[in-house]
Order: sequence, then C-alpha cells, then structure tokens
Amino acid sequence: MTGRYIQKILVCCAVLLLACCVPAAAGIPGDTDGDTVVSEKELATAILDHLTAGRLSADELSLAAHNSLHLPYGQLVVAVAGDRYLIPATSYIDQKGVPADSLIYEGLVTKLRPKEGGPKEYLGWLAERWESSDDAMTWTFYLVRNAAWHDGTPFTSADVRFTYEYFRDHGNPDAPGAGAYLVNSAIFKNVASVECPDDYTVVFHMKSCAPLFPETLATGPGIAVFPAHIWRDIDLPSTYIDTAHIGTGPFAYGSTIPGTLSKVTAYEGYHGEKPYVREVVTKNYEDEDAQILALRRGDVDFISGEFGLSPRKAEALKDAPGIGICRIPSGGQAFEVAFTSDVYPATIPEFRRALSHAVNRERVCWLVGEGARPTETVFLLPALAGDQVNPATNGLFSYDIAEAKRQLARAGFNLTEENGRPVLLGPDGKPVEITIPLAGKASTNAVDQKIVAVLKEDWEGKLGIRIVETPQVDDSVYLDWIAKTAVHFDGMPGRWHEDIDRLDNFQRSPLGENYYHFDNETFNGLITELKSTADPDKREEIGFELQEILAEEVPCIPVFSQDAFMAYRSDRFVGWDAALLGGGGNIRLFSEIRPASAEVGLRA
Amino acid sequence: MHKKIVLAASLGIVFAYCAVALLAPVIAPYDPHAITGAPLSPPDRDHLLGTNDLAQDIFSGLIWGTRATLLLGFVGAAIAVTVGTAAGIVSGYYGGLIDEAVMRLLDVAMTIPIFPLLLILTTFFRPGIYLIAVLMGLLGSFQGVRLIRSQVLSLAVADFVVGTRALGAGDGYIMARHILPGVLPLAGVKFVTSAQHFMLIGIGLGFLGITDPSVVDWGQMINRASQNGAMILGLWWWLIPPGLAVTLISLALAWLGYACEDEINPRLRVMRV
Amino acid sequence: MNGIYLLKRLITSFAAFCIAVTIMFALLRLMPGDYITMYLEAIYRYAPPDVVEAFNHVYGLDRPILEQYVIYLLDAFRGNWGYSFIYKVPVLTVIGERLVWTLILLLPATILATLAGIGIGAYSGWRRGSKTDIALLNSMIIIRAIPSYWLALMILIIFAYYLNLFPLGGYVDTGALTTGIDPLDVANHAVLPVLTLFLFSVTGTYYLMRSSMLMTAGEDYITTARAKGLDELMILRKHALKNAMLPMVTLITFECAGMITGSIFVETIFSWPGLGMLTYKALAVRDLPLLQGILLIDTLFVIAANIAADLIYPLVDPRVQVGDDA
Amino acid sequence: MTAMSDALLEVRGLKVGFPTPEGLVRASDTVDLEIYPRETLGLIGETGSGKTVLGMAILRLLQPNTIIEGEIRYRGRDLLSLPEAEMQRVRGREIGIVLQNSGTSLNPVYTVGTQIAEAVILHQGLSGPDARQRAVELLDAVGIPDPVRMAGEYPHRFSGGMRERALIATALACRPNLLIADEPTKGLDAVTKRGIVDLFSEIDRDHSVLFITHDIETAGDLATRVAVMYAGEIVEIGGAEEVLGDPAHPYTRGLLASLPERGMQPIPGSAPSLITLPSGCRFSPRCGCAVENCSREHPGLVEVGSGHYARCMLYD
Repeated sequence: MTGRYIQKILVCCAVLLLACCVPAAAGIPGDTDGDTVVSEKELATAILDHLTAGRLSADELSLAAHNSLHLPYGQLVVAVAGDRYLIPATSYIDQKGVPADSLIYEGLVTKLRPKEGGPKEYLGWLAERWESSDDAMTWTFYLVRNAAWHDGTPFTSADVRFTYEYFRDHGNPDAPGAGAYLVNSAIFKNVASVECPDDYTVVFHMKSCAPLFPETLATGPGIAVFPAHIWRDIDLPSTYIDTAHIGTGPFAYGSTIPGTLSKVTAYEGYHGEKPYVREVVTKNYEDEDAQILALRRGDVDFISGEFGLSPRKAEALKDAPGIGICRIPSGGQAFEVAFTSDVYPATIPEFRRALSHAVNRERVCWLVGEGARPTETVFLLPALAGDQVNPATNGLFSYDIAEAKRQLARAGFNLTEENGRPVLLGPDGKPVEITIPLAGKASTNAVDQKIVAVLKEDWEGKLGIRIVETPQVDDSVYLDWIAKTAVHFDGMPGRWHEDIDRLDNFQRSPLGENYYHFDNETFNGLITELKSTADPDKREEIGFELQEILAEEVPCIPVFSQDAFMAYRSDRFVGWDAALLGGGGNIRLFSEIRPASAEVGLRA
Repeated sequence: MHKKIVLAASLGIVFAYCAVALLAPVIAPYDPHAITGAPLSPPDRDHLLGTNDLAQDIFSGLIWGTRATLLLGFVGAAIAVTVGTAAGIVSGYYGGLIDEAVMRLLDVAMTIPIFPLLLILTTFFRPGIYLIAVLMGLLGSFQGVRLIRSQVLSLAVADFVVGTRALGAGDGYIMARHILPGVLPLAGVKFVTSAQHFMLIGIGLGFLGITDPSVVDWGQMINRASQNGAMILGLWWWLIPPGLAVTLISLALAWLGYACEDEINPRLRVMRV
Repeated sequence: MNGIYLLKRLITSFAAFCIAVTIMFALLRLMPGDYITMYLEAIYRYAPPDVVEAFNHVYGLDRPILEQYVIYLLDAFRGNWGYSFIYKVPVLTVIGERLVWTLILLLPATILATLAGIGIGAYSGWRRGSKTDIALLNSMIIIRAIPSYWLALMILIIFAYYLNLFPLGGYVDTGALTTGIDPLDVANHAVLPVLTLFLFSVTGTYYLMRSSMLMTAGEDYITTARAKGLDELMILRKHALKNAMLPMVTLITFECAGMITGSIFVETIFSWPGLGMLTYKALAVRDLPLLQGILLIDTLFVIAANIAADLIYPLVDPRVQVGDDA
Repeated sequence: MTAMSDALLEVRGLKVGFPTPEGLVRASDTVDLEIYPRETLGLIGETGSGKTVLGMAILRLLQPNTIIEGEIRYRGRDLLSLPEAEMQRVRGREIGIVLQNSGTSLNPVYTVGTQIAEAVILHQGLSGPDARQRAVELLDAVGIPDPVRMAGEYPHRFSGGMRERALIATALACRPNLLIADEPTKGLDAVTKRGIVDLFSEIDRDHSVLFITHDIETAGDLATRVAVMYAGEIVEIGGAEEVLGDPAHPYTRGLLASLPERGMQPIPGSAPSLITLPSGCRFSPRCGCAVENCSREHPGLVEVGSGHYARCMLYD
C-alpha cells in the first residue's frame, strides 16, 4: 500500500520539475481552474510555488497532495440533533436492523434525486447492476466483487440472503422478547425466497409482481445488508449491543463518546470511490441554535437540523462569512390538510372540494418563509415523482373562494351572517364547527399552527366555518384524535409523495382502514391492479387515473412542500453540490466533499 | 424609609400587572392569535415589539400572557395556602393521632419529587390552565402544612386559647376565631412566596412546551422564540421581553414577600424551596 | 430510640416509593391513548391490532389489573423498571449511564453553592442591615427571580457565543475521540452549566442561612459569648455558625431535590447528557417507562438525602437524639 | 456622695434609647449610680423598668443601633469610649455578667466545660487541659456535684439551677472585679433559689456585685446598698436597710406593700410605656400621694438620709 503512495509522490516530484509558474487560486490549495480537483499539473505548480515563493505552507501543500492523489485528508465535524443520530444508535438496530444511513453500512441500491420532471434514477451500492424478469416476479442483483467487511471478511451474496432471512425471522411479532419486532421487515414482505447462484449474484423471487423492488429497497434510509458472520448467532436484536459496527461502507467505525461524539474513518479497502475526508466526527447538539452557533464559531463544519434547517435560519446564515448553504428542492417535509372521510362534514365530497379551494397556499408559504413551495399537483410532488405526475390534474385545487362557496351551496350548505360575521349552516341547519388537533407530524417548525392561522382567515372569516384548535395532544392519542375529527394536518418527512405506488395510502387496507378513512371502490381496484402489473405504460395509465380520482374526491389537500436547507463551512470543504441525494445519500455526500483548507488536517 | 419604597414599588408592580391582565382586551392593539403583519418583522410603530413567526403581534401576546402567569401564580398559591393552612390548623390543633397521621402522610408526600411528578402529569393529561394551577396548588401545599402547624402548636397552648376553651367554646369556633387569625400573617407571606414560585414553575412548563397552547403565556413565548431561532436571528424583541416580564413580577413578589415577612416577624423563617 | 426513629423513616420512605410506583402504575392505566399503540407509533406509522395484541401479551397487559399491579410493584423493587421507548434498553441502564453525568454537574454545583451560600448568608445575617447585607440580599432576590431556563439561555449566549470563552455544549471536545476523555476538558465544558446551577441553588442556601443566622444572632448565648470578651469573628465562627448550620442540614437536602429540577433546564440548554436532558427527551416523546424510572430515581435520591440528614443531624446537634420529632 | 476615686464603677447621666418604628424607647434616662469595691448593689424594679438594659449597657452588649449617652467609668476609664478591642479585654476579665434566661444563655452545641474554659483560655492564656481543669474547679466552686463529669456534658443535660450555677461559674472564670448578675433567681423554685442566693453571699466577699432583680427579699438578703428603678430612672438609692426599712419614695413603699407578708397590696395601674412617658414625675399617675405639681415638674434626686436619695416632690 505505502509503496503505491511513494510511487505516486515520486511521480509528482517528477512533474514538479517540468512545471511552469501559475499562481495558486483560492479554494483548494493548488487548484487553479476551480474544478475542485487538483490535477497533477496544478499540484506540481503548487509545489514549485512552495519551493520558490513559499506561498503555500507545508500543510497546504500536503492538503493539495492528498486531494490530488485522492487520499483521505482531514476531519469533518458534523452536528446532529439528538444522540439517536450518533453512530452507535442501538435503537435503530433493534427496530430496523443495521442503519443504512450511518456511513458504515450499505444497502444494495440507493436512490438519486431525480431532476425536476425527469425519471427516477438509482445508484448501485453493493449491487453493481440489477435486472428483473418481464413480469417483475424475479429480481437479480449482481454484486460488487471487491467489497469486504471492515474486519476483512469478504462480502458475498450469502450476506444478502442472511439479511433477508434475518428480517424474515425477526420481523415477526410473535418473536420472543420485547422489542424484537424489526419493522423494516415489511420491505421484504413481498419476497418469497432468495437464491445465491454464486458469491456475487443474488436472486429474489417475489410473491407478487414487484416492478419497484429497487425503490422499495432504497426507501427511507434504505435497508442495509447485515454482516452474516456477526449476526448469525444473535437471536434477539433488542438485547444485542453492537460495539464493533462492522459494515462495508466508505467509512469504518472509529470510536465514540456516549451521547456526544462519534467518529468514523475512511475505510482503506472500500470497494467504491474512496472519500476525500479521512475522518467524519458526529457531534451532538440537542439544540438547533447551538448547532448554528457552533457552525458560525467553526466548531462544526456541517449542520442539517432534523428535517433540514428552518428557512429563516438558513436565510440568516446565508451571508455569514465562510458559510455556505445548500438547498435540496422539496427535500424537507411536505404538508397537507387531511380529511377523515367518514366524519361529518368531511363525509360530503363537495365540502372537501370546497375547502380545497379555500386554502391560501401562497399565504401559508409566505408565513413559512423561503423554500416553501405551494403544491398544485395531486398528492405527488413534481420534484420527486417526476414524470409520474398527471399534468391534467395540476391546479385543480387553486385558491378560489367563490368556487368554494359554489361547491358548498351545491351540497346544501347555507352561508348566513350573524353579528356581522359569516356563519355556515350545514345541510342539517346547524352551524358548522371543525375541531383541528395540533401536533402530530406537521408540528415541526409550528407548520400546523401556521396553516391553521391562515385557514382561520379564510374558513372562518369568509366561509363561516368555526375552527376550534384542540390543545396540543400527545402522540399516543393523536391517532385517536384525528380519527374523530374531520380535518387534521399531516407532514410527511422525506420522500412520501414521490411515487404512484405510494397512492396506496388512500386504498382501503386489508385491515379495513386508511389514514384518511377514504374508501373508493374504483380507487381500491385500481391500486390492486397497479400492484400486479409490471408494464410501464399500463402503470402510468393507472397512475394518472388514480390522480384523477383523488382530484375529484379530495381525501386530502396538498398544501406545500419544503426545501431542505443545510449549512456548511465553505471555507473548509468544497464539493457540496456534487450529488445530493435524499435519504441515505449523506454517505455519498460525505464521500464527495473535499477539504479546502489545511486547517481541517491539523484537527485530525 | 428605603423598605417602604421597595414595598410600595413591588405592590405597584403587582397591581400594574393585575390591571394589565384585566384590561388586556383594551390595551392590546391586536388579537394575539391573528396574523397582523409580516412574519418576524422588527419593532415599528404598528408592532411595538415586532411580530413572531406566525406574524402575530408580540406586544399583544405579552399583554395577554399576563393573564396566564397571574392566574397560575395566584390561583395556585391560593389553593396551596388554603389547603396547607387548613391541614396545618387541624393537625396542629387536634394533635395526637390526627397530627401523627398528617405528619406521616406529609413525610411520604414530601419524599416524592413534586416537580417531576407535575411534569409527568401535565405531559400525559394535557390539562387546561386552571387544572394546572389546581394541580400545582395541591402538590405545592405540603410545605405550608408544616409551617402553619408549628405556628398552631404554639398558639394552641396560648393562654387566650385555653381561656376560650375554658369558657366552653367549641373546637370549630376556637380554630376559626383564635387560631386562624394567628396564622393568617404567616399564610399571607406563604401566599406571596408561593405565587412567585408557581409563576416561575408555570412559565417553566410553558418553556418545556407542555401547557395549553390555546392560552398565550410567556413560557411558550420564550420557548417559541428559542425554538424558532430568536437567539440566532438576533430577534431580541421576541426573546427578551417575556423573560424580563417574568423576572419583574417575580422580583416584585419576592420583595413583597420579604417585606411582609420582615413586617410580621423579623425573626421568622419562611421556608422556601 | 434511634432504631425506632430510623425504622419509622425507612417505613415512610418505603411507603413513598410504593406510592410513586403506584402513581406511575395508575398513570399507565389511566393515560389517554394506549401505551403499546404509542410504542409502535414511535417506530411505525401504523399499529396493526394483531401486533398490539402480541405486545400486550408480552407486557402482561392482558392479565387482571390486580395481578398486573402486584407484578409491577415487585418489578419496581427488583429494579426491573421496564424498557425505555426511545432507547430500547432497560430503563435502569439508561439512567445509570446518565446519573454519572448529572452528578458531575450537581456535586460541584451543590457543594460550591452550599459553601458559598452558607458563607455569604452567614455574613449577611450577622451583619444584618449593613450595606453589604442589603446589597447581597437584593442581588440574591434578583437572581432568584430570574427564571432559571432564561438565565441559562442568557449565560450560554453571552459567555459561550459572544465572549467565546467556553464550549457551546456537550461534555467533551472532538479531541476526546482520539485521546480519550480528559477530565480538564470535561471541566471546561462543565463550567457554564455548573455556574448556572450554582446560581440557581446558591440563592436558596443563602436565604436560608441568612434567616438562620438572624435567629442565631439574637440568641442569648451569643451575648454570653460576647460578655466573655470573645471577639466578633470568634463568636461568629465558633458560636453562631455552628448553631445556624443546624437547620441547614435538613434544608440542604431539600435544595438537593430541587436541583434535579433545575438540571432539566440547564442540561437541555447546554446539551449535557445527564438525567435532566433525559427527562426532557422522555417528556418530548412521552417515554413513560423512562419517566417513571426518573421519578423513582428522584424519589430514591430524596429518600437517601433524608436518611443522610437524619444520620448527620445528631452528630452536629447534641440535643437531638434522633427521635425528638418536633 | 463619696469621692469619685473610691467607686469601682461610676455611671453618670446614662441615657439608653432604642429606635423602633413606633418611636424611641427610652429604656434608661439619666441614670447615675456607683458601685464600690466589695459591695453588692441590688437593683430593683418591675419588669420593663430598664434594669437589664442598664446591666447590658455597662458591658456594651446592647444592639449596635442603640443610642447610648453619658459616661460609664470603670476605674476611671470611660467604657463607652473604649475601642472595641479594649472593651473585649474588659468583658469577662474585669467585669463578668450572668445574663437572664439561663436556659438559653449557654450554647447548646458545646459542653459546659468548653464554654467556661473558653474565657479562661482567652483572658488568662491557659492551655486547653489547664483551662479545663480550671473549669472543673469553677463548677465545683459553684456547687455543681460531680464537676468532672458535668464539665463534659451539654447544657440541655443541666437543670435550671445547675445552668444558673454554670453561668455564674463562666462569669467568675477570670476572677472579675465586678459581677453583674441579671435576675439569676428568675424562674427557679424556692429551694434552688435559696442555693443561688447562698452562692452569691459567698462570692460577694471577693467581688463587687451588681445584683439585678425584681425580687425585693433576695435583694434585701444580699445587697449592701439598693437602687430602685422605675420607668428608666433611679427613683431611690441608698443603704439596703434604709431603703427597704424606711422607704422614702412612694413607689418603693408600694413595692414593699405588695409583698405577700406585708398584705399584698398591689400598686394601682401599670408601668408607663417607655416611648410616651408621662410628663412630670413618671410615677405620678399611679402615685397615691401625688399632688398637682407632680404631673408638671420632673423631680430630681433628693438626699433624704445619709447616702439615701429619693426622686420625689415630697422632699423638695
């Protein structure tokens, strides 16, 4: 190994002799053309510079050399919000299996963020490529050949099969011991069996047609592959505390100080492109403001808040010296006004439709601040779902109070006045009153309160519907509450609104319910049909049809989606915009960024 | 002289707060829940203390918040003192088994940490602001019992009490006419100190985000401000005024309590926690 | 005499512990919403009824209520306090890890606050009515009047951010990952939280000591001592201080119990991984088993403090044979 | 009056006032008296007449905000103008005091022996063990049985009479020239009281004693001279036999008449408030012999016999 470095450095020295003088530019020392990669030529120039004018210090030179040779250099400090985001998150292991977003473990595939309106793209992780049978009943993954676990054990297809079997055996609620229910096992629910024809090929046989299996594997943080040689003997994930964290990822587990710090270091034997950063330290700040102060002070290099920084804070950081902001379009949460379709007055479709025209999205977005984008599509977010969005349904919920009043009148509602205030009388002649529970998933950054503040102006002030905000209720009763109230708010973290398959959210589930208590026979049938077909054209057709039904029936009103903001020390690291992915993409992000200041090397 | 100024000033502050609380609808320029301008706008003529992230007027919120704070403090203290005094008088006057029982119960009750219990109860039951005040009052009444009891113990053997009893007065009469007036000043001081204490606790609950969100209170304002980055964004007009408002009333009550205590008995010790 | 009193104290402590457990048990049953549903909700969007049922069986929630109660009580005594929702490990383990860190803050803060409170309180009470006394008294009243969480925020902003003197949170610097935990580094991180807790606590001790000193300063034996020709300092040190300290023994234990409360705010604001922050987190996600554990540990803390006070008291006050319960 | 140099302690024009929110309490008003070596001066008066204040004022033991005027000359030195450090040398060593309330005048957290030894160590520079030995001797001298054991006991183990004796031992520890005893027999039963009185009759052979009491009989038994105080003033002073045998002032006569063996006739009315004193003679509102002039003019001390003075219009 070392021999190779010496060889490379010798080459550099040789280049140095031939080089001519070009002044070093800002950014990565030695980088003169601004591509954040130091070419050998640039490096040579830099070295010469160093020797002749002393413009670069030895540390800066070392940084440039490391970048040029793609050798890990320096320490990146990442702030996280809460100790459950630190590496030894045992909580993840016993709920979900090994965490795919920890920089240590990897799954088979991960998802790239699609270009707006473009198709979905996936990126191989431990799988080099994959293919499915025409009926999407069999998926074959060809694995990378040079991957090894951090303890040196070679990675093979047996590990993948083991992962499936582990989830199969421990995803069972009857499994012995409390907390042994691995929720991610749902991801493999549709898998009938796994075959390993050879060490680097895995074949999944599905129970039913699964055209989106890679999507399923990459959903959320993605499902990571378990090291079979470590987990083989562990029956109860809830009682096993993993201290070694053996994965296959670009970074290997270093050390941890409970509750506050953990560290991973670049893994020498990584099968893919090695990271530029030698160490990634995660530091816990319970308070988001403390994170921001720490970034400003230079204690940390990267902060992302819990669902991205709030727009206001990102805005305030934008002009701070040495700090850069990156924005992921619709990468934060998406919010909706949801109906419980079997609770009066949400039982009346015209009422739901009327209210859909009485949501002033622009005003909500104005309250929320930068990065909030009004959603004019039906349920799917264009930034995420790309070409799956049915353009015919766009704008069907536009803000139009007159239309709202017409819809209400059509359903027998009567808008009267009392003491100079509008009062809406229902078809039964009684004033309409809606109770809205706050909290739940829309409470981040008080979005639920912002929405209700705006709704009150229109619903109360113009449509005469009395709104009662219930005292904030805790999560355990929130579900009970929303099942009993006609209207509530929901916020979906991550990429919920991204795929037509996700429209099954509105299907009457085998258990008899869905979140919206929505029950439309045609819709239910179409979803079943969608799930059993692999033909892309047919799927698109069904998807469009589903969206039309939703636009007509309005079980929920999409309000806005929120861009995710993250902030970083631009004076220390560059390359942040390279390949921002959603979900498990942070691994990729931290492999892509490059140190730009010698300072980061001195810390390590 | 100096003492009188402090006393007058603190009384003045308490009355001013009460007046503000009563006249909130008149004084406050806006409905504290309404969107009244641009979100997070700095102070100007329309919004004396700017607006918060919901574009609500902070000054109006501050005015309305007085109500919640005073209510928590005074209702809580009234309950704590009433219960504490009643239990203290009964226990101290009758003595014997009753006293023993009350004291043992108190030993047990005082061993359970009150604030964490209050936190847990409010977290899980989400009571309205009145219930929180009652809960605080009940949980906070324990210390008062001991204080009052020890005073009653000395009063119960005082000549005038023994004399009244010799005249054939009933226990109820003696307790109401002779013991109660004797412990009232002490109860008064306890009321003031408890009110201060409960206000701080009440605002602490708001700060932890577990009070009734439909009621405007300073704790929630501070919480909201710090959650929404008032510190980072430099929105001092959002973070500082509610803190100062609490400090001022709590200070006034502290001084008042101290002055009263000094007045009724300079050597008296009122236990505070 | 001694034995009987201690026995009584132990019985009350035992009863208190049982009551704390019972309250939590009642809470668990009375709580709106369902414990298991919530547990699953925390993990998964839905809580399928069959899974809920399976969990109910695992937790024994399908047995008669009385049986559940007995099991619960016995478990509490056995130290089996259940599993934390958030951490998925036994509650006692989580608490054990955090307790150390809380003590790192609480012990120095309490000791310093006690010493300082006693010192300046004694001085203030002894020199009653002097300018120093009035200045001290008023500044203590002012500090006491500031809400502790607000004070903590202000201290963080001023000392850590604007003056850049101390770290912004956590308990070690990133260097600790390579070099291990350095006590000096921890101390540096602990300065601000300890300062806040100190301010929070010192006022109470000061106030009590001052009152106690006021009482003592008027005692006849102080005049006797003066009449013997002792100088003021000697009287203060030898005669007044020791007597004024007597009520403090009990009162300091109350202050200690109160400190746990203060640490909720302080630890949260300074990202200090102790019991206080644990409480805050447990509250945020309604982690009932964990909250129960915290309440029980607090109760045990108070019990221990009480027993310690009972044992110390007769050592400092010759009049008290443990047992004169008045 | 006798020549100044003879007197051990000389009080001249002593005024003591306590500022209170209600007004100035004039606890002692232009008091003149002197104590000669080896004599026992009995100071008699009702509760609240200012006797205790006088005793405390001599040793400057009153609260710092007390207003004191006049002179207190001990062996020619004015105690009121002595620096505090020198005053501390006078206390205990030159003048000892036995405070009232023996129950609370001993520090509960130290053994009696320690508290006696304290003064000895301080003033006579004895070592710890020597001082303890001295404390045991003193306890023995004041008639405490088993002094060795009792010296190691805490005050709450002592009975009322024993505490009084222990306090006397403390006051006598450094052999002061003057002993001020403030109501040493207060609250004691007859037998114990007798014992204390006997103890005093033994010790006053070596010391001068200012014996403050409201008990006229005890004063008669012990005192060589007697002073009677009323409302902050000395109303009569003279040899014990003269004052008690042939009282000149109506108040003294009243006091004597109220004794059980003399018919127990109480003085009508009650002592005046020390804040709003009656004009003229302070006793006039209660005096049976009062004439019109009494409520207008304030009488001075008038010599009614050899060394026997009274403050009454009758002798003007």
